[in-house]
This record gives sequence, structure tokens and C-alpha cells, in this order.
Amino acid sequence: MTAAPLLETRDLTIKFGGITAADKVSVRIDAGRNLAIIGPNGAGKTTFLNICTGWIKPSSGKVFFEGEDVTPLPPRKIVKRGVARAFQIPQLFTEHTALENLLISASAREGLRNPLRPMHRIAQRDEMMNLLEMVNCADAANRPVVELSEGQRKLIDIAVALALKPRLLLLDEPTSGVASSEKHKVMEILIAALAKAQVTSVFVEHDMGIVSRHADEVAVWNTGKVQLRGTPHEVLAHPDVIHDVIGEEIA
Amino acid sequence: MKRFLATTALCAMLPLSAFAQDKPFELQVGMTTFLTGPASVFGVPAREGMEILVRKLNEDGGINGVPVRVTYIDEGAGAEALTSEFRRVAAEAEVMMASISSGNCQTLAPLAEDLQVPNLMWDCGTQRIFEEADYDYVFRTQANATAEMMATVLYLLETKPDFQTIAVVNQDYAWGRDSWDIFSNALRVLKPDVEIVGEFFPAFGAPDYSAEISRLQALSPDVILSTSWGGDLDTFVQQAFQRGLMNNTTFVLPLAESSLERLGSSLPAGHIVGARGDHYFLHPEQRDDEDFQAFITEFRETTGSIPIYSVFHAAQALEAMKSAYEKAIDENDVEWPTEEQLLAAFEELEFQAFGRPITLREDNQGVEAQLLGTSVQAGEYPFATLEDIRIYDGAQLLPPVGENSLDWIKGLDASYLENIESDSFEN
Amino acid sequence: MSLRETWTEMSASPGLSPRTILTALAVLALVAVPLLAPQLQLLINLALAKGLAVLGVTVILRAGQVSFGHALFFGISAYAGAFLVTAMPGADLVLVLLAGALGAALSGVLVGLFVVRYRGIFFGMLNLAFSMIFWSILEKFYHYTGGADGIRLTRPSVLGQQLGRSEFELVLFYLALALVVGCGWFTLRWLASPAGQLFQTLKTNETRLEYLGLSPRRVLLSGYVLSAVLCGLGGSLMGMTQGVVTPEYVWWVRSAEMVFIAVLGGAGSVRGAFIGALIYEMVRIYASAFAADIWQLLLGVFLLIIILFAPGGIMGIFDRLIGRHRDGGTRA
Amino acid sequence: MNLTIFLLALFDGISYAALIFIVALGLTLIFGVMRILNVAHGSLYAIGAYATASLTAWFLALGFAPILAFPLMIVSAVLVGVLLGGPIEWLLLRRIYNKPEVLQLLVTFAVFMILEDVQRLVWGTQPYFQASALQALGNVTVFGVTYTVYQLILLPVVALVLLLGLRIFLRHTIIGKLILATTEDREAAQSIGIDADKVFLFTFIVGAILAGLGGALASPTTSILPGMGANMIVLSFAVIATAGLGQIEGAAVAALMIGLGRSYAVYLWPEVAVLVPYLIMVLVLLMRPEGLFGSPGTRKI
Repeated sequence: MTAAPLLETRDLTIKFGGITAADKVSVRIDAGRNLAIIGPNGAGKTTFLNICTGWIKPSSGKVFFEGEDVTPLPPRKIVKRGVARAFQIPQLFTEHTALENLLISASAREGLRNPLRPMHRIAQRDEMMNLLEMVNCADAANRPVVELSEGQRKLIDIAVALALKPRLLLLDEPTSGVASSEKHKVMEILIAALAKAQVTSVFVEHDMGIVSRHADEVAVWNTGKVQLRGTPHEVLAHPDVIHDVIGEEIA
Repeated sequence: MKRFLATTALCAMLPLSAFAQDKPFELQVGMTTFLTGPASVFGVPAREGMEILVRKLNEDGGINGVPVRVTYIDEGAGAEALTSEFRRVAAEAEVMMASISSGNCQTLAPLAEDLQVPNLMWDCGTQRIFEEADYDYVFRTQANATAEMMATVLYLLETKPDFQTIAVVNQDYAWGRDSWDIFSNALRVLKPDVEIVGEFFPAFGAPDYSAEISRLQALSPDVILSTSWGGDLDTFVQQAFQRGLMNNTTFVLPLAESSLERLGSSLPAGHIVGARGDHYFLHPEQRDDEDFQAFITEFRETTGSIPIYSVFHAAQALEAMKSAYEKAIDENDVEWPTEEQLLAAFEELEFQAFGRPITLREDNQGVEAQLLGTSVQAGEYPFATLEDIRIYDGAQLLPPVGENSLDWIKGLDASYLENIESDSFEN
Repeated sequence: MSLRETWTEMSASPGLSPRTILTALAVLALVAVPLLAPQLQLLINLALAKGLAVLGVTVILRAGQVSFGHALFFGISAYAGAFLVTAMPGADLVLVLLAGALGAALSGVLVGLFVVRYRGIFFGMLNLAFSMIFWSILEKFYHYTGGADGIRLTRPSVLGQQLGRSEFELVLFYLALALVVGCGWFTLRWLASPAGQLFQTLKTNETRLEYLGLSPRRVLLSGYVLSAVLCGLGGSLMGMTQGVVTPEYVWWVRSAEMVFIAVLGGAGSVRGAFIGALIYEMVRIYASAFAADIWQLLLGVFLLIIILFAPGGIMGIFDRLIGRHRDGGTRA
Repeated sequence: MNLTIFLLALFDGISYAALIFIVALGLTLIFGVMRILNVAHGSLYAIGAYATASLTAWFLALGFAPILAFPLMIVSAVLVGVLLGGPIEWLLLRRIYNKPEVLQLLVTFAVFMILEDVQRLVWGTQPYFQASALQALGNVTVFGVTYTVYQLILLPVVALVLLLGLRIFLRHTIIGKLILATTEDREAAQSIGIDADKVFLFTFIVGAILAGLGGALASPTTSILPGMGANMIVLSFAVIATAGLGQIEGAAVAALMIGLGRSYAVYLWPEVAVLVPYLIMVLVLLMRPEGLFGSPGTRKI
């Protein structure tokens, strides 16, 4: 007897102009198994995340979250069900500080309405400071996010998503923009935190080192299709992958 | 506030002040007029006229030796600025004159009453103010919409008795609507067989009447009434003239006296022109008068235009004020009247500006004769002048004191026409 | 920027920042106006009424949106009051105010449901279109609305008492002041609260807002209704002060004027809305009194100077004077 | 409603639409290229009308033929564009391209306020009427109703010529292509050596000339008086928002809808004629949020 998968897609198809960004994509993501998505640029990785979160509607196919069809729902309703997302280009509130971004996220999660209580005094403030510490950005808490480095913004973007306490977190190139010396450290913290909070993650990644070390499973995208899926060990050793994906990354 | 303090002080010294009031250094008057906006076609000439007349008055020694100084308030600057300014000026001024717009009169008349400052409604036409409330401080120094429209109906019935159909094109605001209410009700009573074939109320300031004119050409009524004024009237008449609408239809234009010069040759002969009162730069009874001629000449030299009705209305307000002061000084045998004495003098006041004498009724409404004529391109001026001028006595055009205009009109019948008095002049 | 400003304002209390002290002094000075400078009472009353409406526009500005039609709510509320007083002569002042606020809130919801789908120029234009539709209706349906001359809003009674003009104006003045202080305080708190902060994220990132599980439209609607009610309160006060309401209350130039004042005071600043309204009203009235032919020109030049040389508005100048850099607010 | 009336209303609607289209064309061109909604456009329209009336009256007084009114319209429009449009862009707008939208709008609003008073200082408050151009072309009679050739034929022809001319200019001339390139991506255009400042200045002047031309063409048919610009600007806003901002052909369709809507309203339900432009705008935007011809921009994430 198998439990319903956390997220499942069936035959997702969409075209942009002449380019097929998703071609009958059927993917199953089980709770507790972190999935890395790799593939060359333009393979449809981000499009996949966009469809899963309702940002783009597929021309055919369906998305199920915890067994329920969420295809027609807008992103906010899918988020409410427990899917959070971090972006390739950080999507932050640029006039706010790092901490405020997290406080806003917590406010949204809790549905805080009291017009007379300042956001800075909400009960979730400590929790959010901890989150910031976890992503190594505590010292930037009171700085406007526009003043921060790209790497820090990426991490805060992830923290904002984590603040929602999702069950599934979709990460689009979480370590791009983070200094290469820090990448592994950040990823380790992140994966540990996700495990502790029992959040399953799906991450698009270009760094094969990170993929091999942190993913439970790897799926390879190519021209809108899932070309291969397996453990990092199996997939990364596959000659097609070495040729099409890793080769490109090195170039 | 100063006024408030002044009245308090006045009350405290009542036994004394009832006898004497010091002659002020000058008589301050506040006058609202349109310096901006579309109605500045009336407001600006009125200010020019007022300045000429006040200068002359002061050269002749003012009122009992006291010179008059007028502060002008722009009616076009919006309601807040207008009321604030009115109050600021009213705190200093002994007499206020407000205003051109009927809407502004409705705002400022109760305000003047509250502030207890004598206010002369010098140009606005709405008959509602005195019919809806009693005022102690507010007087109207000219006729009102009822008299103006009644005279227009009478002139139309007398000069074009056989018309069968009529359409109206009025500006879409209180004046356009109210004047049509009065006119159409009077017509229904006095000539019940007339058919109203079209009613158009294009927006105030509409730049184009093409669609209305096309439709009017298709309807081809015998008579078209338009109480529009200023740029709207000019545009409508010009467009109608261009497209030949004026060839077969008689236009009745109760305010066209103020557009004669601008319309030039676009107002052909044979259309009915009104003057909102008993005044006209070639007034048949006044044009040989020396003062009248002197004023017309000076006004034309100063401004380059002929004086229009708003100028004459300003003159009437000034003359009414002067007469009231002189009457109060005379009757009480004082150097300068108190406010009470002045208010008493306004009751039943008779004065004369550039038309026939005007009296103020019991309800503070002015009784002024009405002059209408028919346009003619006589060649003496580069614009239409009037012929077949008729002047109607004012009293017969107004409902009795205390009666509502529309009720009065609805109660009239054809016998009303038999008792109408008017004087005719060829031109 | 504006957020940190709000936050420092909040966090600085109950400590006495120069801003808090000055605000308190300003309110005290206003309380004393009817006693010390009665000739200014009416002018300030009008400015406060207008300031409330500007505060409404300011709220919307915080979400990065500009409405060129907020005079709609100003007018709806004033007309609601006028209709009420016409139907029920001697109705109470509180009732007039409530009717106005209710009218503004209802129309705010109705118009809001539609316009919150749009952003930027379209948002501004649609608001403009709605206000112009209402304006045309007011002008057109003369027999109900009095057309361009409007309708009189005769003096309502105050808690059952019929007052004379000067007493009524005194009541109105302090009512306006109380509403300004109350609404100003509430708006500041709301802006600093989670709901207000979420509202202000519309300015910077709606995508993220959607991915926080919230509907940007609904978030915008909440602030839109608040802004409509604020404009409505301003309109009710203005109508009662003037004693007459006309379609000019809704004319597009008045909406633009509100945006003008908001920017003049310091775009997005709550105090700036009122300071801007006071200064604007002074300039406008004195310009129209002493330069009747060119008052509009003077205001235009004034606006250009502010935008080109002091884009932070009067509050920006003020901050510079007391040596506080907005960006350094939280770091300090 | 019979066929005759249908046609009569059609003629009126087209001639009205032609005029508002010409004014809206300048507004939408400026917005399309510069992303600035120019509130002062209405003032430029009014000044174009004033200038034409004054120049025509002056030349007629010197004894020239009334037909001269036509070239004088073009002269006035160009004067408005160069003497007013140029400095507005060069001295004011150029400083605020990087500022928020609201400040850009307010700058043009300030210019509007200033120009409204300047008009009054220069031309006074009395309405002007100068119909020589209209009279020079005479009348035609259709179904017993007399129209002026000027309104029935000339205005629609001019509008059509401008529409086609601008289209050809933008798509088939070098300057036009430079303008389009700058519209699409300002930075990319600059990187290939296009002087965006010059493109903007040029566009604004062309837009201002169109506003002035609208006023010039309107001048023989209407009273020229203070406040005419404030009315026109709201109307042309409605046209370009209905069309989709920056949509030139769309503006023609929207102007037609509004012009015809208004003239049919005069026949069917005159009371709502003034409401028509705004109702059309709201209804269109309700169904198509970006306007008839606007395309929704998707945000990249």
C-alpha cells in the first residue's frame, strides 16, 4: 500500500510559440525525498515549477497535490495548501528590510488582521529571527534588502518561503549568486532545516556537486521532457547526461 | 470676527450708536464676479464697468463725501476659495455684492444672512432664493428668471403668433433647466396648441452641436429657444448659421444681447434677442441721455467692446447701494447710516441706472422692466443690432410676493395677455 | 522607505522624537486657532477636511498606485449627507457623517471590486472614468441632483440641538480636528500593522504576495475601501462646512489636486497629507485673493518646484531640517 | 430609427470622431514612446486653437484670402509643437524620466495649470470665433440636412491621412524605426547608438504638434475659450485608454466608437450623451483590461 504522492503531475503539456516547454511531463514527488531537477537552459525546468504552482496553466495535463487536483487553482490557493516557492530571481519586498520580509511572510501565514498591533511586535518575531540566523543573514536583519548581495537576497527569498511552513518547497537554483565557497555550507544548513521541519524540496540546480550531495533523486529535463530519473549516482553517471547537461555546465 | 466684535461693541453702545455712526474713511464693498472660467465673459466686463463707474462716483465726491472702494472676488476659483474669500472680505466691507452664478447666490445669500452683512445679488437670475426663504440682508437689484422668461414668451407670442412647433437647446445646468421650466409652462398656458418637438440639454461648455443641429434640421421646428450664453451660445449660433438652420427657423435667444458683438455677421436678421433686463447699449429711451452716452463711450474706449447686460447689472447694484445710503442719510439726517438704517433704506428703494427706474419689492426682489428686440444687420455696426424693440413693465412679469413662480404661471390663462403693457420702438 | 519611516515613528514612541513633539505641538496650535486666530478658522477647517481626503489618496500611494478619481468618494459622501438632510431636515451631524462614510464605503467596495484588477496608469484612468461618470450623472440628472448648481446641505443639528452658524462652525472645526487626529493615528497604526504592511507590498512585489498565499486584489481592496472612507469623511466635512455640494466636488481637477497635495506634503506621509493640505489651501486662497488672475499659474509653479527640487515634499524638507535621513532611520 | 436618421447620426459621429482622434493621436504617441501621460496635452490643444484664430484674424485683416486659414493651421500647430512642446520636454520632462509615474503625471498637471492661466493672460476671457476656414469650403446637403464640407469631408480626410501617414512614418522611415526601437527597449537602443534624448524630444514635439493641429482644426467650428482644454483632455484620455495605451490604430477605432456612440445617443437618448465616452471606456476595460488593442505584459519570474 502506497500513500498518495505529495505532488504528482500527469501529462503536462504547454507550448510557447514554437517551443514546447513541457511535453507530457508526468512526475511523482514523494514526501521526504528531495528531488533535484537538472538540464540545459531552456529545457523547461522553471516552466515546470510555474505550472506546479499555478502561475502558468498547462494546455493539457493535471497537477495533484496530496491527491487533489490543483491545476485550475491560482498560486495563492496552492500556497495555502502547503506549497512554497523560492525564485531564481529573488522576489522580495524591496522597500523592506530582511527581517520585515520575513515578518510579512509570517503575517500572511497567520492571517494577522489587528490594525493596531505593529508588525514588528508580532509574536512570530523571534521565530523569524531564528530563520534569518539559519540562513546566515541575521546580521542583515535590519538592512533594506536592496542593499544586500545577490547571494543574501537568494537566501532571504528562501527564508521567506520557509516562513510559510510549507510541506513542499520548490527552489529555483537556490545557490546561484551565492559565493561558491559558501554554497555547500548553505545547502547543508538548508537541507538540514528542511529535514527538521519535515519539508520536502524540489530544487532546480546547475551545480552537480550540490546535486550529488543533497538530492535523494535527480530528474533530467531536456526539451520539455523528463529524460531520465534516478538516484544521483545513477543519473550523473549516465553518458547522455554527461554529454548534454554536465558538458554544458562545464562549458 | 472683526465684524462680530464690532456688532458686540455696537450692542453694548446701542443707545449711543442709534443716533450716530462715524463717517468711515472709505466705503468698502466686496463684489464677487467671474474673473476666470467660462462665465468670465460676463464677469470681466462687469468689473471693468464697475471700475469706470466707481472712479466717476469718487471723482464726484463719493457717497456723502465717502469714497467707495471695491474688492473683487473671483467666482471661478472654486467654492472653497469663494466662500473663504467672501468671509474675509465681508469682515471688512459694509456691503457685499454676490454674485453672477445662481449656484453661488444660493451659497452666499444664506452666508451673508448669517454674517449679517447687506448683500446685493447683482446678476444671478434664479427666482428660487426669495421664493424659498425670507431674507433681511439680501436684496436683488435686478429682475429674475421668471420676469426674463415671461417677457420672452410675451415677445414671441406678439411678434410670431402663428408658430406651431418649438424645440429647445439649453445648457445643462440650473439656469438652462429652470429657464426652460418657466418658459415651457408659460407657453403651455398662454398658447396651448404649440407642440414641443425636441428638448436638448447638451453639456455645459460643449464644443460641438453638430449632432443636435442635424437632428433639428430633420425636425425643422418653427422656433428654437436657447437660453445659453457665452461661448456655448456663440458656438451653437455659429454652427446653426453655418449649416443654414437659421434660414427657416426663428431663434429665440434671451441672452444674445451679450453675444451680439462676438457673433458679428453670424447672427442674421429676424431672430429674437433678449437682454436679461431693461438695458442695451442703444437703449431707445436712454441713448440720447448725456450720462448714458458718456458711459457707453468711455466703456468702449477702455475695453474695446460694447457694454453688455452684466455691466448694466453692476451699474444697477452700485446705483442701488448709492441710493440706499443717500436715502438713509437723508431720512435719518445723519452723516453716515448705521447698518439698521441702511437696511431700512433698502426696503422699497427706488433707483435708476441705465434703464427705467427699478424698485425693490417687499420680498427684496427687484422689479425691473424687460427689453427684447429682433436682430437686424443694419450696417451701422459690424454686428447685429435690435429692431422692433419692446419694453415690458416689470411688475406684471413677476408673481405676487410670496407666491411660487411655477404655481403662479400654471394658474394664468389667456386673459393675462390682454392686460400686458409694453412700449414699442422701431429700433 | 515609507515603511521604515512609519516604523521609526512607532518604535520611537513612547520616547519623544522631535517628530512626535512637533506633531503634538501642531495639534495644540490647531486647538487654539478659534481662540487666537479666528480669521483662520474656516480656512483651516477646509484644509483639514481636504487633508482627510488627501490621506485617502496617500494610503493608495503607499501601494504604489495613483488614483485620479478619488474625488468620487469625496463627492458621494457629501451628496449622501445632502440627500439625507434634504429628506430629513434637521438630521443630526453624526448621522450625516455616518451616512457619508457608509456611502463612501459602499461605493468604495463596488468601484474597488472593479479597479483593483488594474495597476499603474490603467488604475488611475479607471478611477478617473468612474468619477467622471458620477460627475456626468450629477450634472445630467438635474431634477434629483440640482445639476451643476448642486444641492444645499443645510446645517444639521448637533446632538439634537439646532445651532447658529458660529457655534456650528466651532463644533465642525473641533470635529474636523478630532477626525484628523483620530484617522491620522489610526492610519499610522494600520500602515505599521501586518495588514498595512501587506498592503504596501503591492508597491514592490505582487508576485511574492501571491506566493505568500494572498490575493493582491483583495489586499488592495482593503486599503482601497479605507481610502474611500477617509475621502468620504473629508467630503462630508467639506459639505457641511460649505453648506452646499456641487458636482465640482467630483470633477477630475479636484482628484488631481488631492494627488498634488499628497505629493506636496510628501508622497506617502500621513502627516504630510495634512501639512500639505494646510499649505496648499493657504497658497491657493492667498494667491486667489492677491493674484486673482494667475492663482492657478502660481500653484503650478509651486508644484513644479516641489517636484523638481524637493521630491520628498514638505515632510522631506522637514526631515532634512531636523537632520534625519529617512534611509538611516532603522540603522540609527 | 430609419435609415436616414441612421446615416445622419453616422456623419455627425464620424466628423466628431475625426477631431478627437487627432488630439488623442498625439497623446497616445507620446505615451507609447515615452510612457508619459501628458495632462498638458489639452492646453496645447487649446493654444493651437487660439493661435490659429489669432493668426487667421490677423492675416484676414491684412487683406489676405480666407483660404489662407488652412496653411495657418499648420503654422500654428508647428509653433505650438516647437515653442511649447520642445521646452516642456527639454526643460521639465527630461529631468523626471527616472522618477515615479505619479511625479511625471503631476509635472504635466503643473504645466497644465500654468498654461491654463497663460492662455487667459494672452488671449483674455472672451470667446474667440474664427470660422473663415469653415466658410471657405461651403456646405453640402444630404437628405435635406445641410452639413459643412469642412466637418463632413475635410476632418475625416485629415484624420485618415494622419493615421496612415504616422503608420508609414513609423514603419518605413529611418527616424520612425529609431522611435520604435527606442519604444521597445530604451537601453538596447542606446547601446546601438540611438540618442534616446533626441528621439524623446522629437516624439514629444510631434505629439504636441498633433495636439496643436487638433485645436487648429477645431477652431473654425467652435468657440475658443478658457477651459476648453480641460474638457478635451479627459475625452482623449478616454479614447486612448479604451484603445489601449500607445495604440495608434486602436485610437482611431476607439474615437469612432465614442464619436458614433455620442451622436446616436443624441437621437436615441440625449440625456446620456455626455456619459457615453466614459461608459464605453469602462465597458471595454471591463472586458479587456488592457484596452481594445493593448496586449497584457507578463511579468518574468
